[in-house]
Amino acid sequence: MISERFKELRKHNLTGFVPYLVANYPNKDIFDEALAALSNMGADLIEIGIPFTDPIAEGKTIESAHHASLKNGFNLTNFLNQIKNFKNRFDTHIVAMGYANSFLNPSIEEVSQKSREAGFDGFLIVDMPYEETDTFKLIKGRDLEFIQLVAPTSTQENIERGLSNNPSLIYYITQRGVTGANNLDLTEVQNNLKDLQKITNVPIITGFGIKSSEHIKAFKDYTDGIVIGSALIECLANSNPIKSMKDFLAPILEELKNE
Amino acid sequence: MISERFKELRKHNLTGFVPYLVANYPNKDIFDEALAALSNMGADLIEIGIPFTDPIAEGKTIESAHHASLKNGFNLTNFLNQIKNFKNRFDTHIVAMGYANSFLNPSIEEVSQKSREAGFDGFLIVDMPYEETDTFKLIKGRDLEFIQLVAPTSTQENIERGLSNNPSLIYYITQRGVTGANNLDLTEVQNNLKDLQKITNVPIITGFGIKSSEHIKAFKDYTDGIVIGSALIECLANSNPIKSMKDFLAPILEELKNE
Amino acid sequence: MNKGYYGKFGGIFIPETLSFALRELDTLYQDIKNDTTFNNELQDIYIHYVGRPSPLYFAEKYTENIGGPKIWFKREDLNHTGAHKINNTVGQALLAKKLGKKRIIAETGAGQHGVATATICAKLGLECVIYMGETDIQRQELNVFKINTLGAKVVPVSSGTATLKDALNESIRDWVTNVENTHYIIGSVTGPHPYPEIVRDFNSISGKELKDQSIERFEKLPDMVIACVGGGSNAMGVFAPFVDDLNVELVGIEAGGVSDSDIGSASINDGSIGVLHGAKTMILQNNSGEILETSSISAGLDYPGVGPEHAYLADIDRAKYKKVFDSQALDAFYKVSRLEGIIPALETAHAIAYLEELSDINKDKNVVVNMSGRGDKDLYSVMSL
Amino acid sequence: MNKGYYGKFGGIFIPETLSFALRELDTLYQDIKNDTTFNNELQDIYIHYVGRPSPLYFAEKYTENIGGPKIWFKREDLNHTGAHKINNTVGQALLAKKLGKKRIIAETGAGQHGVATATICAKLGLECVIYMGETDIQRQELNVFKINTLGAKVVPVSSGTATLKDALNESIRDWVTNVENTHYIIGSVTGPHPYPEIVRDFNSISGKELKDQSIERFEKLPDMVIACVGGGSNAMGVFAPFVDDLNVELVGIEAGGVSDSDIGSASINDGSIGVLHGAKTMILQNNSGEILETSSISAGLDYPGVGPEHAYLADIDRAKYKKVFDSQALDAFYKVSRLEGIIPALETAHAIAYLEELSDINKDKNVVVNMSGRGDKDLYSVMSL
Ligand SMILES: Cc1ncc(COP(=O)(O)O)c(C=O)c1O
Ligand SMILES: Cc1ncc(COP(=O)(O)O)c(C=O)c1O
Repeated sequence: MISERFKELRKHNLTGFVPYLVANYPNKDIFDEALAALSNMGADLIEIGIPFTDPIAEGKTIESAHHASLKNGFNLTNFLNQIKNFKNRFDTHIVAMGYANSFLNPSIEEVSQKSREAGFDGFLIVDMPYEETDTFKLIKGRDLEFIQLVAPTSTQENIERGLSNNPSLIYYITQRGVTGANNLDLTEVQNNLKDLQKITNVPIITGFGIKSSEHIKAFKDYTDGIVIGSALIECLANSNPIKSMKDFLAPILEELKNE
Repeated sequence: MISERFKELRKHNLTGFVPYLVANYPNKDIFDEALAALSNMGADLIEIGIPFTDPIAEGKTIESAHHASLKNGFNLTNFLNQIKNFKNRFDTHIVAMGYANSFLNPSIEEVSQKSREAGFDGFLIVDMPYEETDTFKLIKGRDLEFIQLVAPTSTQENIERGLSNNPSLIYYITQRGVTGANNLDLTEVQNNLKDLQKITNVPIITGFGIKSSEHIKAFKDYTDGIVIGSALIECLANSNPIKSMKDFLAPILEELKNE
Repeated sequence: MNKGYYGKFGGIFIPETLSFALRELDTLYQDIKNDTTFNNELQDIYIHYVGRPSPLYFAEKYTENIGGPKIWFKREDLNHTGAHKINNTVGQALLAKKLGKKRIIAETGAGQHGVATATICAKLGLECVIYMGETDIQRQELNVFKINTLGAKVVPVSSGTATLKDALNESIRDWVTNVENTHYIIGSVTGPHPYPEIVRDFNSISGKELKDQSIERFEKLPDMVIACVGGGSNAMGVFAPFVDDLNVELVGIEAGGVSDSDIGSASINDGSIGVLHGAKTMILQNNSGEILETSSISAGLDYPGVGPEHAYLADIDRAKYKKVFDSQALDAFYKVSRLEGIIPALETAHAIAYLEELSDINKDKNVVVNMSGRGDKDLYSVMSL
Repeated sequence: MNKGYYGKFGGIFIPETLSFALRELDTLYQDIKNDTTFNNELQDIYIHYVGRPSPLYFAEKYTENIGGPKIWFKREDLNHTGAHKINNTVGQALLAKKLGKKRIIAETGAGQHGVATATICAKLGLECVIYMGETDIQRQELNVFKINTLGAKVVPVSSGTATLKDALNESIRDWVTNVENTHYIIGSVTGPHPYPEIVRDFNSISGKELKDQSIERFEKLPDMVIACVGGGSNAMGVFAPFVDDLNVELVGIEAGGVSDSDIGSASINDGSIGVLHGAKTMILQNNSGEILETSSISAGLDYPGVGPEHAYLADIDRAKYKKVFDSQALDAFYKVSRLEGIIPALETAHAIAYLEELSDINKDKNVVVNMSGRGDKDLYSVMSL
């Protein structure tokens, strides 16, 4: 279980590595290769973006990746088979990250059921508010975990109501803005993470705009995992995507492991 | 005097010939030549259009002639000198026909005075209504006669009020419409002319759209003079204007004289 | 004084063929103007079709910006079809029906009067023909399309300068020809009597409303009323009910064109007395009485004459007439858009521009600008400046 | 039932960053909506700036032509800026001021909501940024110029289909980034709670007026109220005050696009339940939940979703929703122009087109069409058809 994995990391004072990919971006083969490579690099959890026509929380990079994947004919049923194959080879934790509308067709029950069968461990639905408790219950009823988002603008009340749904993990959003934004205020993030840990014991991963070992250094003591999203997707757009990704990640991983 | 001339014609059961020219159209020389030619052809009265930018009662032909003359630099003061020369050679009666604004600059008194000095016998101001009695008095005070318009739409009351200004001549407009229009209803014109003669002894000339010996034949017994305007102006636009005019007028004059 | 005169201005300077029609119109109008049925019909259209009364709006930010008197806008821009022009066409079209005339003609320059005429003709089921200069047709293609969409016919006029003045000439020619079944809806307080009176009266609905609204909003009459003057119909409309209130200053704004060294369209400021389109009035003419080619950034003010009653009000010093140049009008166009969220017609922008002169006036004075029309029609021409 | 739901539709499906802003807005709105000072301020703007109340007009010739019930138009086309959109932007801009937010963002498709937003921001002195798809910018250059003239900034959106939907996405992205100093004025009864409620309430001024005017003009409530439905704000505005009057038939008209064999924009007629732009509602999507590219002759109806309250009213059968195709709307556009002298917006023309179905209704019934906007904005596109 995802939650166990991160509790484990916390126990050992380690910071998890949480890369983000967009399903079948830049294409099926490279995606599969990237997924395998990240597993081999020791990813603690991989977030897989389910492409959507209108991904309102994404910056340009990830939005384009969504659209590119849709244009290549992305189809969830086929994709779940791909995931099955991956899971046959790896036991890396994976979550489907996306937008409500992708999870409601034909119904949240059916999508949860099939995703679980394919090997997904959980969901992160960007625009699913804590009020939708029934939805979270249904997800958990299919043996999936879910991740709760917390933003710098979240009120304590909100956070607590979100926690009452029993998420397995908190995803702390480092900044106001979309994915890949460039407004990191390192101290503010540190302080907010400290405050968050006062409220809850649920493990916290941290993301949005993290792309350098400096960032890792600044945050790793305050969080249980670091999400690398846009920066990684940018690597995959290069001519030698896998190598580019590995090169980019090398110093980051080093910093992560560097106690 | 114009009125005497037409009373004379009426006494002898004759119908006067009243050609219309636009001052200095198509140019100064041809105009002068046409004026002389018409005098030599026995015109009883020549109407000379004073070109105006906005001649609202004129059809396309005469309007264009007005504009052409203005474009050639028509100027009233110079033109009056031309008229003086003409009147030194001919004693044909001439009236200035035009629009109020051309007669009011700098004042009706001054324009009347100078026109009289140059040899004009009278005015026909198309848009000067009978109410402007003072204006008519001023004109007459400078020893000029004036012509009163009567239209098919004129009421008896209007006509009578117009006559109370003591015009020297009535110009009966044959049709609703602008000069050169093509809607002649011969019988209506005849009837209206008959009715008009019941109201007044003032001589009547008839114009608007008259261009053939048929027209002359139809009207000559009902009127003291026939105005030929647009049709004549069209001749002057031809390459051999004076000859064209003469050719056009030949059968008309013949019909006029043919008792 | 002769009928239809305002001091030495006015009159009925038209070809005799039209005489009976003008007298017929005058008689009917004098009869009907106090007729309850007619006025009820007219009111019904004003209220439910045109959208009257038009509001009196306090321009808070403009007032602050000028730092002088309180500035108010009388919102004729909110009328159906976007300007004061409809006040007149509605009234005249009803008159035409009473006259038994089923065909309407009108001239138009910028197209506003043409649209307003075509609009009421559509509503009342009258045939409608609009004369428009070819030059104007080209630069106002949107309004031409509107007129056509409303089911009316646009007849291009190519003579003279192929603009408003010539469209007017051509309308008169049509009227002379079809006078018995046709009513000519003149678009401003110009032309022969009784037009200046009729057009003023129908437009004065805005002035009457303003009088009531002033009392209601600031408990006295305005200290100053400002309006742009082309032919002068919107101005006469707001001025008329205040002419006898001598402590209300009346200011008409004429279009000065590019600069003082060019010919604009300021007939009272720069013109002299003459006769144009049926009336004796102030006109722009040369020494020989030829009408000048005028210019203005705003098509609706670009006319070489002005209503005779304005010439009279200027002559007796009851109203003053000022000139505003193209660039000042354009500045005001942007300024009022940005400060108040109201994009004015370029004509109206001339009146607004005059506010810049008023910063010395006491803060408790109330100045009303007649917002004669909205700027939608002008956007393309401003865009392409 | 959860907050912000209408039956199974509605909700607050937004990224957590925006959560506090929506709750803050909701709290403020619930507090302020019955506040006298706020409502007086709003009324003042409605009356003196927007030009409310808008008239209820009896369409005599259209009534004759259809030969069925009496047909009335609620004249939102006479509002300042030419459509119902201003009813909402005015209210929300005042809310933003109360929230202490000095920056406003909005999305726009045809540009109407952008113009209405830029307008009130100019008046109230708020910074204003309008997101607009690049495709729309090209086909609506006049409205882009208007927005700029009003002092607001237009930001082109090139992603996705570069139209309204994408402008909405981009607005949300801006809001996520600047949420603390920025209020997002959504332009229809769409989006997350409390927007559908707020936008409905501000638009319902027209329905409330209509209720009073009906009693005044024909002494009972209308038998049927018809409105076009894009997001559905003008329709919710006139429907809302009648929802409990079960004998008033409510008919929403969706845009069917070219024909039944193409994708139009009729989300209730042709769509299925899903989540778009913050709400669970009827949307046009394929089997995988991807949002479809819609089409309609009228830019303002060309949107793949619909306000959740409409989805609900359809679901419980309180209102019915019909489809009108492009060509029918175009016929109605010309017909109402020619019969009544009112050139409608193409959106509105959809609602009018539905009148053709009503000739069998009894002559003493009263049918009201919400004339949501005027056609000026559409002339160029109709001209180039
Ligand atoms: C908005 C507006 N204001 C003013 C005018 C000028 O006309 P008038 O001087 O008759 O009011 C026009 C004419 O088209 C106009 O459209
Ligand atoms: C005139 C008009 N009517 C209707 C609409 C559709 O919007 P809604 O469905 O929110 O009323 C628009 C949108 O631009 C519009 O401009």
